Amino acid sequence: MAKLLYFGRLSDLTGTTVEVLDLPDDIRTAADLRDWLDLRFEASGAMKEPTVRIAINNEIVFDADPVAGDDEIAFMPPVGGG
Amino acid sequence: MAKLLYFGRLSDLTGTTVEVLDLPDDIRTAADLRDWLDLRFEASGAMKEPTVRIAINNEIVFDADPVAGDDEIAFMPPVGGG
Amino acid sequence: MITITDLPIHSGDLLRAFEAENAAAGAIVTFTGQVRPNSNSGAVSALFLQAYSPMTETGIERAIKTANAKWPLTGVKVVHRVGEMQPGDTIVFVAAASKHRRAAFEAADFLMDYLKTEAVFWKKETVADKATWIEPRAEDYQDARRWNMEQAQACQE
Amino acid sequence: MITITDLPIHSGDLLRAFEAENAAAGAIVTFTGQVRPNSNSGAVSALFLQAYSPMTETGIERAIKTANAKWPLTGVKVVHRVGEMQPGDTIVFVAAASKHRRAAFEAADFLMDYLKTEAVFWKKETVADKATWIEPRAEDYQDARRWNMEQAQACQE
Repeated sequence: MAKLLYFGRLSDLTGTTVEVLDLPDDIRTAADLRDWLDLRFEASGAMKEPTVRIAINNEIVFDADPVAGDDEIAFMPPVGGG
Repeated sequence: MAKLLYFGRLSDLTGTTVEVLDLPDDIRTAADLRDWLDLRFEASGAMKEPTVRIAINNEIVFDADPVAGDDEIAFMPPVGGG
Repeated sequence: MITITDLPIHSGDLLRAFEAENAAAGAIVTFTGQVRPNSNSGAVSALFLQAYSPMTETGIERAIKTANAKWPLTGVKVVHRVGEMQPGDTIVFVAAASKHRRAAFEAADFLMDYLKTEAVFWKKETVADKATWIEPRAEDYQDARRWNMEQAQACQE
Repeated sequence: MITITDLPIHSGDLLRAFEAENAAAGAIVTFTGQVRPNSNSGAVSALFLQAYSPMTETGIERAIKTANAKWPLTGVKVVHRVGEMQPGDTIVFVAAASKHRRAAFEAADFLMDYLKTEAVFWKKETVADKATWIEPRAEDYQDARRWNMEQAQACQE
């Protein structure tokens, strides 16, 4: 099971901050996951914005990087504290 | 009577931080006072250094400015706190 | 060195402790960030801060490491609040100690720029019962660029 | 706003009070200067600070006025110690509050440069039983020139 985390404004869009699920077999890369989730949440491209970074197991990854079925995958809109 | 104040390193030279005295009649300006005190304390020019500023009654003055017999006159080497 | 907490931050107590730890430093600079009662859209009733541990902590650790490489510091402290806050509450406290006052000022300033634009936090502001997620302003990114953050980021990779 | 005192300075308490007075500011920067245990000439056993009232106070007041004209500040506090001090003792505490963090940083930095090079104080340092009067370093004057202090001085006249 993969653990998906949606931070900031993305949690409003997905209606949750975290979900645990089995990823479809045809999802191999971070880009595949963006496409699939964008459709699934009817996000009109919000999951595919370049300013939304993806972290897999606490490391920022590129869109071409692979995702595995037991990863913790975070969708991170622009960050900033203080 | 004039009140003379010697700050910082000048108090080591004069041996006091303050003295009250009658100024000689021929002292008309801040420059005259510098010359007189430099001789009086054998200060070898220390009272005449341009970095030593003079304040009369709490205002910085120029060497050509007048001094009066009842002024409070401070000799101020370079300042700095913090 | 780094604390992420959902409890109130007391800067005065933190400064006293930091001074005791850095009594020989000479120069200490602190920054306190508070929830402002007003934003561009009106009176703020609440601010919510979200972090993602341990990414938030490791990112701040790297920024402190960068600061230590850039300036001769004797100590650094970063305390950041998460969760629900009200106007006037302290969001962040940063302290930097150095023998040199310029180094202490610049390191605190640098760390704040990092926290504003790079640290892994998300902020939601409530104005008139309407909650909005706030992302860094152009001004924040501009401030951060003064330090050549690309280089700082490169160090993080 | 300005305190010249021969009693110990407690920065933590001062910061807590300043924050309470400036709870709506958003950004607060403080600087604490401490007596360093070492100078170029060796281990420091004591530092003596001398002021000349009211020139010292009026000079600092003018510097605060200049800071208020340069930056949008909601509050400023300057506490400076005089008399005998030991290593680790706090010599000076400066706080600046603003809606904008850059303004708070720059105002605190500016006030420290003023205090180091223009404020009416004299410092005597004791190293191995030898007391020496300390005057500002070239570095201090250089820091101060960043703010175009000539202009600040002109404002004071």
